[in-house]
Amino acid sequence: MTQASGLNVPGTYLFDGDMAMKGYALNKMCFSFNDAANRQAFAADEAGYCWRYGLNDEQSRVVRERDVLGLLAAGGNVYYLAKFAGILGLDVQDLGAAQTGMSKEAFKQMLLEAGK
Amino acid sequence: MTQASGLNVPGTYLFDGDMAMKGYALNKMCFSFNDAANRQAFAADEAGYCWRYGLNDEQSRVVRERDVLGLLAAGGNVYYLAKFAGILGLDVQDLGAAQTGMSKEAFKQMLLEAGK
Amino acid sequence: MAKIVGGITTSHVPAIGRAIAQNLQQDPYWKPFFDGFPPVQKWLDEVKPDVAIVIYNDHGLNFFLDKLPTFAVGAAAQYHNADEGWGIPTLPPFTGDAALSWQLINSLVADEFDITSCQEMLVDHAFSLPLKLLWPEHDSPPLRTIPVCINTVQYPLPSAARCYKLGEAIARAVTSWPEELKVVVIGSGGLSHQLDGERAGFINKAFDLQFMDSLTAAPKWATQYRNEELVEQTGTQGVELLMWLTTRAALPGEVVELHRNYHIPISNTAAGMMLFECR
Amino acid sequence: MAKIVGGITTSHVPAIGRAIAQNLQQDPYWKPFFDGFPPVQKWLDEVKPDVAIVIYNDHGLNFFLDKLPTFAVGAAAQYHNADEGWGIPTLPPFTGDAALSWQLINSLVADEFDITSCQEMLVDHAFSLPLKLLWPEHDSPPLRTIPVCINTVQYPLPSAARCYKLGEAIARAVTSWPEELKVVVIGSGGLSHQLDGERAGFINKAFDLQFMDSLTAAPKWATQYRNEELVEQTGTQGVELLMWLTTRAALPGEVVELHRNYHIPISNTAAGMMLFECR
Ligand SMILES: [Fe+3]
Ligand SMILES: [Fe+3]
Repeated sequence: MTQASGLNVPGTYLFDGDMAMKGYALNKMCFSFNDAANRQAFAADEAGYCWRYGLNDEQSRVVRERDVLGLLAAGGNVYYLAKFAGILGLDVQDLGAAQTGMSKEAFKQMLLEAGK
Repeated sequence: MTQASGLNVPGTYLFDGDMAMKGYALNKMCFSFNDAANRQAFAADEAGYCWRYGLNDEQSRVVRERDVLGLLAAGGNVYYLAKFAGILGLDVQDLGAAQTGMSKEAFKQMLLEAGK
Repeated sequence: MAKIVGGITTSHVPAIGRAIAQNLQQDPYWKPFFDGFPPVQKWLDEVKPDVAIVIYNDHGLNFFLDKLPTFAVGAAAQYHNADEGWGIPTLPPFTGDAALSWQLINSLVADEFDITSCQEMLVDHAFSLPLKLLWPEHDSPPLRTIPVCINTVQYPLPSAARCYKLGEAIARAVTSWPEELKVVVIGSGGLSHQLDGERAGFINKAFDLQFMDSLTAAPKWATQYRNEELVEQTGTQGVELLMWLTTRAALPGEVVELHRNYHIPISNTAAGMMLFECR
Repeated sequence: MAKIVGGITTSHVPAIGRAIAQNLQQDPYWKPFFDGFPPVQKWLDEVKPDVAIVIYNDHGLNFFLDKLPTFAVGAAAQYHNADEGWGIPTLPPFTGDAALSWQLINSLVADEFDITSCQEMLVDHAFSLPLKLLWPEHDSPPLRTIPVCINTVQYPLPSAARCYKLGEAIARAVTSWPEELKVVVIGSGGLSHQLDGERAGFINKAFDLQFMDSLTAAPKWATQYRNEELVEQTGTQGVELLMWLTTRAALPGEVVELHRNYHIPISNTAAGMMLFECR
């Protein structure tokens, strides 16, 4: 996917101005998860929390479905999404597996291979 | 007065790092006055409000005494102090008169003279 | 391609807002100030710019000392005004131009300006008053706006020379943008005034006039001065003339002065206004 | 005069904090990573620097997209750690050196770096983990610290060339400071890794090793690359190697590599570490 930034690396997206505009509400919500009280409020009422932060339908959907690639495509920034992943109890290898379509074991094996 | 900045103009102070360190609590309090609820809280309990913002004795004193030059010397920044002046109902010519030791009329006359 | 059609520089003080609210434009105290604007309003009415880049300094509304940028650029779809501490009624929101904002930010960072980008930003009287003075009939100005904020709150401020380079880089960013747009640059600040210290009330007419002349005859003239020297010459808040200098530097090509006004005092301030057209 | 005694670069990932908390340093998975540090700890114990300038990238703790600086410099007496969203216990505060912070800010702005100054600043794992790795016996490291934060969250990021110039300017700022101080520069980030997208898990050992070699043999080597090229070579988060490059650029005079470590993987990351001494 080619971006404003001119990057053309498969499976790799840069969070540039276009994405920043698209994802502002979603990222603002994820930024709020730095605060434990906000994490609890989200857990207690996901739909209401998304609504209060003004997420659009697509953003609400990918949040609801824990769709990692969808969250990125909807303008989510990896640094803020990491806080959402924390709520879900997912580590970076879970996320890697989900995005690559691998099993977690296969994903970890791929990382080990990179060291050889 | 010579400052870190190297300025040496009588009656003129630059808000540089030294002043910024000195005045942080005072300026943070004045910044809070952007919010009407905070202005009311200050009016209702000045001493408590200063204490909550961690003002030191000198800063609390110059706030209590509405000592404009003292507020500057205590690290107050003119842009934030302007919000405190607003609470007191003072305009910039009142402040000018207070700092120069002139009457307000004489201060305004001086400004008019500068235009000639 | 986007074109910079001209630049407008003006003083700002909160009292202007009160004078407008009270309809004092014809009051003897205010008339010499407000009379400066009709020719510029007329020019804007003819030129009809699509976007205004407003170069101003925040007075402690959007930025505090916990995160104080040297240069900040707005990148929002809308900018809101807010209570600055005096309880003055807030204004309707200003429409942004996020696409051109990002062009500015991308181009400026590529040119090694270390911008703070702001996808949300409260704008104060220094941003709103020039727009009200230039489009008095409109609650919100009839064009898109982009705030560019320069630190005058806390030293070190960027030097006059650095601000000049910023203006030149803004011109490069705009004129390389493919959209067909007419862009006006507005500089809000100065001229000589000092609010704080025993020298409060200091005004320097001779320097102000020399500075205004320089913007037409030799635009880089003021870059010879360190900020401490500008404070000595123009007062602690007179250094806001950096907004004028940046604005002038953002005007490419042949630049003609079409109009100016200068009056002392409004509030504690020497009030200036200039209109430049790019030919 | 203040002297820069050396530089230390290291990777950071939140999982390191968990490994420390659970005492996994001798665990087979973690041992090759933690084994890199004792020689550096010994060097620090001998050199005993007074101040650490920590060059790192914030991961969405202190800065949000409403006010996102390219370069931010802390100017506080203390820096607090805080919950980054995972509920990990927060650390005791880190002691600052506000006087040297202001020297940095004054000098950098004079050198036309458009710094955002921060008199309050929350510091995240990228700041705290290197200090914990270097001074494992101390709850809070036994020296003063100054955070220098570089934007890697939102493009445009500053270029490698700009970061290199920032490092050189930091060196000028420190070495012109009259106080008798030993300053160590710590760079926290990288090496190759990618957390997001279908290419998640990307690691590039060959490039990492070439980059590490370059810091000793030809420090400016990486400045030839645009950030998009660095992302292609090292992954979306591999671009955090800008912290290493800035750190290396901040080391004046003759620089000797005393130690290095490189191990794949910790978490999703190629973990590197280098120690440079200024002679
Ligand atoms: Fe002003
Ligand atoms: Fe990181």
